[in-house]
Amino acid sequence: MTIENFNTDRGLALLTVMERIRAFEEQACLAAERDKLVLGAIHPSIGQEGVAAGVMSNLNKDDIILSTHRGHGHTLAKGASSVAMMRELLGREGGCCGGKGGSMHIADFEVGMLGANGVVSANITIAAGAAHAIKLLGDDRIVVDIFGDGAINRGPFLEGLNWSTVFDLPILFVCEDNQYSATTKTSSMTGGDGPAARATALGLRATEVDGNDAEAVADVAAEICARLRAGGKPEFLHAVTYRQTGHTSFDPAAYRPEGEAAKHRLENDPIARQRDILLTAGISEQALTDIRGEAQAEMIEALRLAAASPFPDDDTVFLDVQDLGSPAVEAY
Amino acid sequence: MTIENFNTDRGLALLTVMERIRAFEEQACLAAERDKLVLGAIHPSIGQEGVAAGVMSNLNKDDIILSTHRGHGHTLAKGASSVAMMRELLGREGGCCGGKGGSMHIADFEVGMLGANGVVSANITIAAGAAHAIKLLGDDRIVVDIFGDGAINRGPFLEGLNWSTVFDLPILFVCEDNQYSATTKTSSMTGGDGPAARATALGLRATEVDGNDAEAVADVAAEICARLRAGGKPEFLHAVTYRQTGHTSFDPAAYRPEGEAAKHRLENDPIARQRDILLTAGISEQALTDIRGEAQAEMIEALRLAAASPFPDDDTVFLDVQDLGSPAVEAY
Amino acid sequence: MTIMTYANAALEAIRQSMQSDPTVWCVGEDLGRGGVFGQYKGLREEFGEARISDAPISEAAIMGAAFGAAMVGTRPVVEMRFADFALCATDELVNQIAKARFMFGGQSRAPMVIRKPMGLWRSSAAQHSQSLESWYVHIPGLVVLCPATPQDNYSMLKAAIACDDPVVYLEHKNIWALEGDVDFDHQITLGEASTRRTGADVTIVSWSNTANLAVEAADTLADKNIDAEVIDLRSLWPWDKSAVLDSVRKTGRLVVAHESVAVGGFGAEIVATVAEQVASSLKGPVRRLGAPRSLIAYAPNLEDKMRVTAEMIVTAAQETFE
Amino acid sequence: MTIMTYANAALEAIRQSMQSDPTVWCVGEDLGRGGVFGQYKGLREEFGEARISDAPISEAAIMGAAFGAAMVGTRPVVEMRFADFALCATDELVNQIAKARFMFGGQSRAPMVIRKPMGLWRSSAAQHSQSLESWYVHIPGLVVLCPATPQDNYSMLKAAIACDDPVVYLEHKNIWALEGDVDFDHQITLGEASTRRTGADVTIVSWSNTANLAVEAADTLADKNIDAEVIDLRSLWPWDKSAVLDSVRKTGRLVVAHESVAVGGFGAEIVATVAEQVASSLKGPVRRLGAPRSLIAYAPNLEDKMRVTAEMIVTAAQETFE
Ligand SMILES: Cc1ncc(C[n+]2csc(CCOP(=O)(O)OP(=O)(O)O)c2C)c(N)n1
Ligand SMILES: Cc1ncc(C[n+]2csc(CCOP(=O)(O)OP(=O)(O)O)c2C)c(N)n1
Ligand SMILES: [Mg+2]
Ligand SMILES: [Mg+2]
Repeated sequence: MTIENFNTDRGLALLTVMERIRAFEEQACLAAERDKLVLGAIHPSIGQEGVAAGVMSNLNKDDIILSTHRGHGHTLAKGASSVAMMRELLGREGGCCGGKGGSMHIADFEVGMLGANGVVSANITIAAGAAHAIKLLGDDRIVVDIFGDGAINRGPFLEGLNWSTVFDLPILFVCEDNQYSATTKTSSMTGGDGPAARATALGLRATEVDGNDAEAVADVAAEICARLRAGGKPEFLHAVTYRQTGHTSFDPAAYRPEGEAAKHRLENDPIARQRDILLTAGISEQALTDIRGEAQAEMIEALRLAAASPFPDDDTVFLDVQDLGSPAVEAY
Repeated sequence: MTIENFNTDRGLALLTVMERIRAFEEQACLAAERDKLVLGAIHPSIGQEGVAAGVMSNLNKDDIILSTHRGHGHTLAKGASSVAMMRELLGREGGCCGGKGGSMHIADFEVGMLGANGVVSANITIAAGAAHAIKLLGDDRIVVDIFGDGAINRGPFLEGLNWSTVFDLPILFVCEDNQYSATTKTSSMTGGDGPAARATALGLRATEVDGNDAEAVADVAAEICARLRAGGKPEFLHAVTYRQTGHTSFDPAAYRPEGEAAKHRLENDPIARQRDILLTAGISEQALTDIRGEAQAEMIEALRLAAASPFPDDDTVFLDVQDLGSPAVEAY
Repeated sequence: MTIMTYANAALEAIRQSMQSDPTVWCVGEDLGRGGVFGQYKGLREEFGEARISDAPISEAAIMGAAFGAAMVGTRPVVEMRFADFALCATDELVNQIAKARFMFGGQSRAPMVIRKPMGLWRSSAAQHSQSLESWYVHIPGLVVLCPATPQDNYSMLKAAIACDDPVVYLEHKNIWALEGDVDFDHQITLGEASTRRTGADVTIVSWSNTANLAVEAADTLADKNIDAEVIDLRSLWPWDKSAVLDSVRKTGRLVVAHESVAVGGFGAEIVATVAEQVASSLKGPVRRLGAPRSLIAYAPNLEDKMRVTAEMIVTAAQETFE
Repeated sequence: MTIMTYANAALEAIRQSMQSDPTVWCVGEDLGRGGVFGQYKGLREEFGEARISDAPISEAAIMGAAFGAAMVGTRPVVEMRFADFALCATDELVNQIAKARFMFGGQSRAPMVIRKPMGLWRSSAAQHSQSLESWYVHIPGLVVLCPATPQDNYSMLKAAIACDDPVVYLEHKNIWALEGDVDFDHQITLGEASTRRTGADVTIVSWSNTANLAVEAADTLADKNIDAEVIDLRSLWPWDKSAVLDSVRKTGRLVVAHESVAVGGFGAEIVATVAEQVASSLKGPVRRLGAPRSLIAYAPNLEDKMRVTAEMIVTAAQETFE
């Protein structure tokens, strides 16, 4: 492989982000399975890191993203603190949502991450609205909403994409297609030619990309974001990837054809592929090992810190419900 | 105009149905505006009769249709009694829904008409389910669901069409595109290339037709129904027409460009166009006048009978709520 | 002080709010032509397309997009046209809007008003007539308002738009044309009930259009030498518990009346609260009026069977003396 | 009589119903692999793809299509996965399914069961933990069931599938593994409460998993010489008013306890009904327990603050003697 005009800095940055995501989720899975410290469900994005890294590398801190139940990677890549995120997964004080949201509702408004969502597809219209506000306010930020392949079968997909074209909003919809919806092969429940065809029919320019090629994702997202920043119309990106784990950290995913996951792990892992690219580009094995080592050290420390954090103060259960009326009515 | 292989019987039948629909709705509007006998809103389909006539001419009595708030035409064309329908519009005993539904919930299960619907787009998934049952039961009926151009912007459009392809159901979706959604020009709120493009993206074979050419609608619907009866996949028909009246019988529709409605009335009325075809095919003016006269006489009589009917028995307010529990709890 | 209709009072509240705060905007189907009940007439001319925005027929997107826009610095007024259609956006309202602030640990607000015209309105039948206020009161995170007069529709809508909580704003469709004095300077504190009539003998608690019927009933009761106090809750969440409890402590008798279905209606909450907290003050049986647990039919006589009327309130009040 | 889990009791009810009636079928996401809680395990092998049907992630279509199929001669069992997601299909349930029979003048029925696993379940947070049974009780046309034991989950689900009304069937997610005796011959009449314990001193009314806590509480109360009667309503619509009123007439004391938010919860309906109809039998204050009007958090300690516990029921029962 020869690589012309290769941007080494970006290449290393992409790898770093992916390694950090992988390490974060490996620690999160350990915290769940080994330590029983994560009590709610977690949905790892192991094997899908290329999409998060590639897309987010083109966003500024004040650009906005929204994500799904499988959103650790997007959130980290957008710049959230791994410690605050890990605390959130453990339901602790100092978690980015004060321990109230957990993995499925992770959010960090400081870095423009307006929330994962436990309801499939729900963020699509909300993201369109965020872009709508940007346009109303005459702002120059852009919005990226990421959702899964299963989300394209719910109504909000149509309503939100239609909304974005009708109001001509600065938004990129990314379908992170890991080929499964929980235990179901998504294609078996999806009519027609899939995500991009639907988006095109709704008036969006749609692009397809190999989601496990972080460089390709970064390239195509760069072009799209540039168009959006130049006042372009809403766009759609279909990034094909693969979920190497079960649906949740506890799901053995026995419903997959034998060997399928193993093949992807061996031949189509976005981190391994990026490492190969970097090696070809002349980066030393040692440099790559260091990146991984640092990522792992960061996340081991994040878990240690999170586990040492107290649970939130009991009284916070009545905080941030709403301004009017007391939530603590004499219910019990 | 020369007409080869023209099917005179069908041509006359199409005209007859359209004249009956027109006459029914003219009487209904009089009952509403002149007589104040229709208390709820009615949504006339005047100018759109070609779609109802053309599509329904291909259905058997036990085939199933579902419709919208603008459903008088479809219901009549499917074979419902004009008297029972008029009684329903007046909220009388003997109305097809016992006076409980009114215009927006007109239904006649005897002729396979499973209901108009007051919620835009809602019947799309319900119709898919009716077709689903047919398939489960191993029946050979088909289902037709008709909805407006505004309905394609709601989620159930995507969910219901996707459902029909995933389960490969015997259903035809008809978008009766009268170009308006209430006071809004639908195209201004619709992204992309419109109904057929969306249906195609969802995996349905889609056909476009001039909805004011009843012959053309009948032809294309005949082909589609034949394919469905032969076990074919779900299909979509986009029939373009024009709403000659306001949204409701009380709406002056002043928001339309000047002259637009008049032009359609003069040049694009489906009844006038069908009459021209029949004249060209050698039918006498008198024969056409007779058809109209009979239709008008039928509907004047229907209104007379309806107006003479009593209101439903008060006790029916507690009938047909549900089997379990009393609806007449000591509420008042 | 001017005389205005209930509809125009709301329109004026919106106009003033939009004038003073450029982040306020309205979105819903057909708004550009004034909205289905004319509640937005003239506003597009004044504020333009972007701030009086049409919408595709897509309630989920209207609700969801408005929420997204509320999180990003604007204050949307969402028009749902008929309260019934808001059911097409229930996930957005209940799982998203009501929960976001808490779920995200206080990082976000959803300062938005969701207008949902509700209630019985001449032969509109089962899908265009519902009153589901009790649903929303049951959902933590939401404010629930039910104005009954032009003044309240003006003052409450202004306060709702200024409020940082998501507000479910339930206007009654049957009183758009109701006229009354409106004082633009009159401010109200959301959550305070309005005592529409003071009285010593029996407390009648109500809201929305039924509160107007309760005032009528109180006049009739006065002729029968029963001095009724009429409390128009106006705000169901928060609700003015002390106004109700104080009044019952004073009168010793309670009637609660609402248009919505009695079973599981918000009237139950009021009666239950009274039973829990001031049972010993009661001098007679409490009475609760609401619709039977049946559906709203199209035929006018059947529709009427679902109504709570002023006469029924009179009778119920008399029954508290039995 | 066999010992079965709550989940398997339901599975068996479905299996038997499908065996005896070929028009019964189940539809929902991931059903082919047994469903998200394993409640459909093995059924696809026995009944095939068409009758244990997967579905796209599209709750509105699942609900709407099942309704269409119910009108055309089949009896669908709809799986909503988490009760929370059913909010994505609210129009379908409330505006369509509940109303069709009436609106169409009796021409149609919607014989379908909508399974909505509800309630608190280990750190599932605000969008996967709700209990909204009071909403559905408020909607004419719907039957609302909340089984609390394996036997009831078997008998009630069988009866629900056989019932011609649309049934909202709310299983509690936290007791899938709860074991108990199940007698396949035991039939129940929907609408009849189950008196889980008879007692003379105080009536405790509850349902769903909270009824199990109420039984625990009654045991503790017995140690304190308070003889509690525990009424597990099981069916919220219709609800067994006479069982509750008779019991209160006997004991003169009432506690109502449920997991859902207290404000606007169905407990209010029960307390209100008692206050209206048997107030004079009451010998002490009534107590109503439900969640505060806050949201369900992820952190376990905050989640616990939203719980109604057996201890709280004990205390409330003691307070009725004050
Ligand atoms: C509306 C709704 N329906 C069902 C679920 C349950 N659920 C959670 S994740 C999931 C699969 C989603 O698949 P996809 O969109 O492809 O995302 P992925 O999990 O693959 O990232 C389902 C069905 C949900 N959370 N929300
Ligand atoms: C979900 C929903 N939203 C809004 C409405 C109000 N409404 C009734 S008819 C209509 C316009 C529908 O347009 P279209 O689908 O084109 O049908 P048409 O009236 O033109 O036949 C609207 C917005 C409704 N009934 N249901
Ligand atoms: Mg997926
Ligand atoms: Mg139209």
